[in-house]
Amino acid sequence: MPAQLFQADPVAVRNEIGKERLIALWRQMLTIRRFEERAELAYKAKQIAGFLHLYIGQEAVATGWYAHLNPGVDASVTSYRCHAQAILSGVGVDELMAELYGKATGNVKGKGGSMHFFSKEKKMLGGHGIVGGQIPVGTGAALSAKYLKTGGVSITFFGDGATPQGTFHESLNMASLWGLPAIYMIENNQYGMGTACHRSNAVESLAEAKAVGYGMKSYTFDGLDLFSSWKCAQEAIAYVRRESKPILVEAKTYRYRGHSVSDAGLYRSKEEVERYKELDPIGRVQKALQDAGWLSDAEVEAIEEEVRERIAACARFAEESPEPALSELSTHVYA
Amino acid sequence: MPAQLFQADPVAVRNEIGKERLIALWRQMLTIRRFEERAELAYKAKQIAGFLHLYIGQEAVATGWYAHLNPGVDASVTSYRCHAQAILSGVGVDELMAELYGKATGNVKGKGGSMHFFSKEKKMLGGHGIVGGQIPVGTGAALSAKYLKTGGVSITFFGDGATPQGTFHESLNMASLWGLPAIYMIENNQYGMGTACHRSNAVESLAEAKAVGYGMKSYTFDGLDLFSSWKCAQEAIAYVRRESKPILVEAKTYRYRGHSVSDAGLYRSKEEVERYKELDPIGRVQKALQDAGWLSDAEVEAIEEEVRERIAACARFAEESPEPALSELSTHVYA
Amino acid sequence: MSTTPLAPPLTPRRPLNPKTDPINGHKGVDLGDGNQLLSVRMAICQALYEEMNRDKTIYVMGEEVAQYNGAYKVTKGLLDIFGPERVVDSPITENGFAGMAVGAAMTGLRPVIEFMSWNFSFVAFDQIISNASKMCYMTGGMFPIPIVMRGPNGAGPRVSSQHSHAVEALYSHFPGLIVVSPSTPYDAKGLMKTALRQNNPVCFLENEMIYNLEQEIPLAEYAIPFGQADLKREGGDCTIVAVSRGVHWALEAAAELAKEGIECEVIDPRTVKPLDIDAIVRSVKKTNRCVVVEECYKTGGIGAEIAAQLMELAFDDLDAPVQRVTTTENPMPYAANLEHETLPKPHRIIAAVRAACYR
Amino acid sequence: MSTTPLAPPLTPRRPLNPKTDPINGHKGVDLGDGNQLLSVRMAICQALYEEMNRDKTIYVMGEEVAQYNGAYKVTKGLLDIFGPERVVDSPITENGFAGMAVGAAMTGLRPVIEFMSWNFSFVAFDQIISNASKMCYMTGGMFPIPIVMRGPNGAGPRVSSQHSHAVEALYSHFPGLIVVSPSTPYDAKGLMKTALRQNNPVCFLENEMIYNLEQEIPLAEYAIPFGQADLKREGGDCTIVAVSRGVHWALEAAAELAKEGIECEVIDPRTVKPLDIDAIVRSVKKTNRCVVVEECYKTGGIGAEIAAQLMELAFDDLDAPVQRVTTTENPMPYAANLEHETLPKPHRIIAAVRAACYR
Ligand SMILES: Cc1ncc(C[n+]2csc(CCOP(=O)(O)OP(=O)(O)O)c2C)c(N)n1
Ligand SMILES: Cc1ncc(C[n+]2csc(CCOP(=O)(O)OP(=O)(O)O)c2C)c(N)n1
Ligand SMILES: [Mg+2]
Ligand SMILES: [Mg+2]
Repeated sequence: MPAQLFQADPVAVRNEIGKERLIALWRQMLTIRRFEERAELAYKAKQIAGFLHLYIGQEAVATGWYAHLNPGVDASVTSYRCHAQAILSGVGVDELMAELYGKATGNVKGKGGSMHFFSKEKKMLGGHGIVGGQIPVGTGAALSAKYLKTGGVSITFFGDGATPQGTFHESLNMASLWGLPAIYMIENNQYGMGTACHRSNAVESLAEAKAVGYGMKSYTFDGLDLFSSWKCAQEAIAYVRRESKPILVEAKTYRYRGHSVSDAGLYRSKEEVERYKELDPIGRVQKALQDAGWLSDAEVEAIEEEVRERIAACARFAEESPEPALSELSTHVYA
Repeated sequence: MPAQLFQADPVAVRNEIGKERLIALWRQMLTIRRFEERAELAYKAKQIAGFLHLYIGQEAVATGWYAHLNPGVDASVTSYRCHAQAILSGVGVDELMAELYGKATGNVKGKGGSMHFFSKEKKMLGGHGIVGGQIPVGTGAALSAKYLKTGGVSITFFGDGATPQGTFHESLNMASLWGLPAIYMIENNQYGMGTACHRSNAVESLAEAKAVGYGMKSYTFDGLDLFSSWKCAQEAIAYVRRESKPILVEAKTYRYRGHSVSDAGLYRSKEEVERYKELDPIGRVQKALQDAGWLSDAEVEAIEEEVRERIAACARFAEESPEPALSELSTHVYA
Repeated sequence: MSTTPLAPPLTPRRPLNPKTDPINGHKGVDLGDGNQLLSVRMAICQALYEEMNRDKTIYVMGEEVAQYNGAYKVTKGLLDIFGPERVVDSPITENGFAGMAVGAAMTGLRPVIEFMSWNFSFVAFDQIISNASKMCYMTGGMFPIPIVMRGPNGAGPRVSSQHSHAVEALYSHFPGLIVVSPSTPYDAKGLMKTALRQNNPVCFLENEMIYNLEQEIPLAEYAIPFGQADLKREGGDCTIVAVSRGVHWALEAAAELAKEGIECEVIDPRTVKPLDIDAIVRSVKKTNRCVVVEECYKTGGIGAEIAAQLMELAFDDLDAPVQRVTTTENPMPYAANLEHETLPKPHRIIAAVRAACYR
Repeated sequence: MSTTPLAPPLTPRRPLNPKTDPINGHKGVDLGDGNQLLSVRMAICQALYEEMNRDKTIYVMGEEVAQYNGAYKVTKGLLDIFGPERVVDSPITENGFAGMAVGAAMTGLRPVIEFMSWNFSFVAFDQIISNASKMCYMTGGMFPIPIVMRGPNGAGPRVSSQHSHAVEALYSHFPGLIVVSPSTPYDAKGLMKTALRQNNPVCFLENEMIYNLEQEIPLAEYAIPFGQADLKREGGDCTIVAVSRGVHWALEAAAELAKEGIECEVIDPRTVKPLDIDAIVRSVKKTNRCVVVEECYKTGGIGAEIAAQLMELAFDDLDAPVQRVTTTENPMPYAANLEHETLPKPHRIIAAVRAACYR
C-alpha cells in the first residue's frame, strides 16, 4: 500500500519561502551538484580514490530539511553518501574537496575520505561507512540534546537499504520510549546498491508502516520536490521541537548516478533513469524561480558561473594542498 | 492501546480437544512444573549451579502450541528459559535433569547446563543464552523447511525483553519478504528481568503494533489459559502451513518465580504475584477436567503421583550419573 | 587528585561485616585512620559516584542499572542519588545503546555503559570497533570518544559457553581502545577514576568472581594512570604476569611454590592496553622466566603478545619459553569438573612455573 | 577427489585475455594440457559451482550475491545456474542472515554466506561467536555447524578505516572456528572445496586486491586439507611466514633481498586456524630466523601467536627475535601516502628481514 504523501502547494510554499531564501536554497543545491560533478571528474582522473557515493538527484531532500535546522545546535548524521549534508551544515567546500584528495588540509586531515565528512562546530557527526551504523549515533545526539537541554534536535539520514538493519529498530524504540527529539529520515532512493527497495523491505511504505511499531508519528514526502521537502520539514521539525518526540520520515527520491562511481547500474533501465531525470529537483526550483520572475536568465547564468568558479577554486585548493606528513600515521589513534 | 485478544470459548475448546488429549496436555504441564520445582530444590541444595530460569506460570503457552506441532518435522527454538520446550519436544526428563546436574548422561553431555537444552531428532534447536540470539536461528530453520520442502514450520519463542533487539527486526523482515513458515512467539511475561515491559517497549501491544511494519498477520492471546493457547495455535499454525507466511504472536503470560533462581523480585509486589497465581494455568485445566467429569479426585491424585515419581526418578538418575570424563574437555570443539 | 603509587596490602585488617557494614553502594567503611574498607564492587561504585558528582556530563546506561541497582549491584544507589535522567535502564539493545553512547560522546556527554556481561558486548561489537575505536582517528582528532564501557568479564560461576568469555585479548587487538582489567578494590577505583577523566573509549573489564574481594584503600582521592603495572608479589625465580582474577590464582600458586623454594614475582599489568611492558621486562631481566596467566583463549591471547614482546625486548634474558596459562581452547563447559580444568587455576599455574624453571 | 600436494607455479604461461577469455564466473580457460587458467575470483566461483552441483543442500546468501552477481563478482553466474532459491539476495542484515545460516545449518542445509566485506561481519559478530563457533561444543557434538562465511578481507584500495580490516587474528582467537586465508587461485579453490565438505564454521577470508591474480591450476578436482602450509619460495637465510596478500609482498621482498644475498623461505600457512606450526618450525630450524607478514594489527596478531609458539617449540633455534610486519597500530587512513605506510608492504618486510639477519 503506497503511503499517504505529504501535500504541499508549490506556489504557496514558494511564496512562503520568499525570493531571497529560495535563491539561496537553489544555490545550495547547485553547489552540492557541481561539487559532486567535479569530484566525479577527479575520480576518473584518479585524483580521488576509494569509494565515491554521489548524492546527485537527492539534493532536494537534505536541502529542504537543513533549511529548518540550526547546525551546531541541531545535530545531523548520515551514511557514506555525506557530501550534501556536510555542505549544508556549513562546512567549506575547500576542506571537503581537499579531503577527497586525501590532503593535509582536508576536512579530517586526509584520514577519512569521501565517506567520512564531519564537523564538530556544526554538530555534523559524519559520514559513516557501516550501513545503519549511524542510526544509534544520531539517537545519542538526541539524547544529548535532551540531557543538556540545548533545545536542539537531531536528524539521522539513512537509506531504504538501511531500514532492515537491527540498529534502525533498536534506535527507534529507545527514541520513542524516552521521548527524544530525533528525526529519522529514510532517503528512499529506491535502491540499496543493486537491490530494489521491495526486494529488501517487506512493506512498501517504510515510514508509515514501521512507525506504528514504535508508536511514532510519520511523514512521507516527494523527495524530488524541494517545496514538499521544505514544507514537510517545517511542520515535522516544529513537532519534534515542541513535543520532544521522535518522528520517522520517508523521502521518496532517486539517485541519478550509480551506487558509487564504480557501479554500472545494470539493475535498472535507462528509461527509468531518464524518467526521473525529467523531475530533476534543481531544474524544477530554477523553473519556479524564473516562473515567479525572481530570476532572469542572466541572473541564473551569473549564479551558475559563481558556483562553477567556487568549485573550480576548491579543486585547485585540493590539488595544491600537501599530502599529510607521515608522522600523522600515529596521531589521533588516541585523544 | 491493548491488543485485540484472541477469543476462545473454553467449553467448546475443551470439547474439541476431548478427554484423552486434554488429560495428556494437563499431564505435560504438570511434568514441566514438577521438573522445575525439583530443579529448584536441587539448585538450593547446590546440586545444580549457574543460572536456572524457570518457566513456572507460563506452561500453558508452549503446551498449547506444541500440541499442534510435530517435533522433528517442525522445528522449535527458545531462550535460556528452555525446559518446557525441551520436554514438550519429547526429550526425556532423565537426560534433562542429568544435564542440570552437569553429568555425562546429560542432554548435551554436561556441556550446556540449564540454558542449553537441545534435540537434533526433535529439531529442538535450543536453549540460547543471548537475548534475541535465537530469533535468526528459528528463521533459518524456517528457511530450511521451505528449501527442503519438508512441510514443516518453525516456532521461535522469545521474551518481551527480546523484542527490542535488532535480531527481532531483521528476522521478521526477512521471513515476511521470503514467505517463510515461521512463527514468532513473544512470551510476554511482563518483565525482562526487573524491567517491566512498558519500560523497554515503546508500544503496549507488541505483536499487533509491530506486525504492521512487516506486513505480517498477528495474534495476541491469553497465555495463562490453555484453551486460548491451544485454539489460537490451531488457527495460526494452520495459516502458516497453508500460506507459507510468517506470523507474529504474543502470549500474555506471567512467571511466578524470579527471573532466575537468584532474583529476589523486588520490582513487583507480592499482591501482583498472588493475583496471577489465582489464574494458575495448570489448576484451571485440572478444574476444567473435573468440571467435565473427565477426571475424578482419585484419578487426579494418581496422575499427580505418577508424575511425582517420574520426576523423583529422573533426579535419582541425575544424581547417580557420572561426571563427564576430563577428556571431554576437548571433544566437540570441532566436528 | 594525587596519584598514589603504592598500593595497599591485599588483605584488610578485618572483613566487612554484612550485619553492620554496607556490602554495596558507594560508601566504604571509614576506618578512622584515613583508610576505608570496601569491596571491588563498592570501589567501582564509589568512583562512579565521585566522578558523577564532579562531572554533570556523566550518565550511566545499561540493562537493570537503575531500578534494579545493577544485575550485580555495582550501580547500587546511583539512581536514587542522581535520578532517572542520569542513571538509565535501557531495553536489551546493546548495539543500540553503545552506538547512542558514541553519539552522546560526540555531543558533549561522557557516557558510562554497562554490559550486563562482556559476552553481550559481542552484540555491540560493530559500534565498539567501527565507531568508538576509530572515530577519533578517522575524524583527524575532531571527535574523541570519552566512553567507559564496563561490566563483568570472564567466567561467572558455572554459566557455560555463551556467558563465560574473557575479552581482554579481543579488545586489545584494536587500536583506539583502552583495556582495563583490575584485580583489587584499590586498582578498580583508581583506574575507574582515570577512565572517567580521559577522552578515549575504555573497556573496563570487571570480574564477577572478585566483586566481593575486600581491601583497605585511602579515603583521599587518587587515580591510577593507565599503562602502569603493579607488583603484587616480589620474587626472584620466575615472573608471573597475571590479569584480573588470574592475579589471585597466581598469588595462590606463588604461595604454594614458595614452599618448594620457587619465589615468584607477580606482576599485574592492570591495564592490558596500554601494556606496561617495561615493568615486565625489568622483572624478566631479574628472573629470566615468565608465565602469563589470563582467562582469554591461548591463540592470540595476552600471553602470545607478551611472549612476542619479550622476544623483541628481552631475547637474551629468557632462560625458558614464556609459558601461557589460559582458558583452554574450548568454549566453557557447564560441568563442574570440566569448568575447573578449563580455567587457568593454581594447579595449572604451578605446573607452568615448574616447567619454566625446568623443575 | 584427490588431494594434490604440489601447488603449481605462481606465474601462468600467459595471462587471461579480457577480449576472448572469461574474467569471472565458474569457468576457467581450458589450456588443453589438463590445466586451466583462471583468477582467484574465478577459482572461488568454480569451487562453489562444483560443490553446489554435487550437494543440493548448499545455498548462497548475501547482499548482492544474486542479481548483481556479487559486489566483487565472485558469485557471477550462480543465480542463473542454480536459481533464486539457492542464490539469495539478502537485505542488509548481517547478524540476521548469519544467524539464519546457523539455524539452517542445524536443520540440514550447508549455507554459504557472503559478507560484502569482512568489516561487516562485526555486525554479525554475536552470531558468529556466540552461536556458530560454540554450537557444536555446547550441544555435546549434536549440532555441528557447516557454514562457510566468505568475502573480501583486508584493505581494499583507499577505502579507509571502517572498510579495511583484516580479521585473521580476530577470528583465530575463538575455538570452534576455522580460518582460511588463501593467496592464490590454486589454494583458493582447493581450500573452498574442503570448506564445503566439512562440518565446521569456516571464515573464508578473500582479498579484493588479489581477486584478479591468475594461475594455471588442474582441471581435475582436488582439495587442500586445512592445516597444511605451502612453501611459496625456498631459501635458507630467513623464514617469512606470510598470509594472504602478504605472500605476494613477501615474495617481492624476497626477490629484492636475494639481490643482496639474503635467501628467504616464504611459507604460506593457507589456513591460519588450524595453523601448520610444524612446517614453520621445520623452516625455522633451518633458517634460525622468522618474520611474520600479515594485514592484522600487531597486538595479538598472527605474528604474536607464531612468535609465542616458536618460543615454545624452537626456543634454541631462533638466532633473532621473530619480527612482526603488520598493519601499523592505527585505523586505516585514507590518504595515499599514509595508507602505504600502514600496510605491511615490501619495504617494511625488507627492513624486518634485515633486522632478523642483523644486517
Ligand atoms: C553493514 C554493512 N553492510 C554492507 C555494506 C555495503 N554497502 C554499502 S552501501 C550499501 C547499500 C545501502 O543502500 P541504502 O541504505 O539504500 O543507501 P543508498 O546507498 O541508496 O544511499 C551496501 C550494501 C556496508 N557498508 N555496511
Ligand atoms: C544480549 C543479552 N543481553 C543481556 C542478557 C542478560 N539477560 C538475560 S535474560 C534477560 C531478560 C530477558 O527478558 P525477556 O526477553 O522478557 O525474557 P524472560 O526472561 O522474561 O523469559 C537479560 C537482560 C543476555 N543474556 N543477553
Ligand atoms: Mg537507497
Ligand atoms: Mg519477559
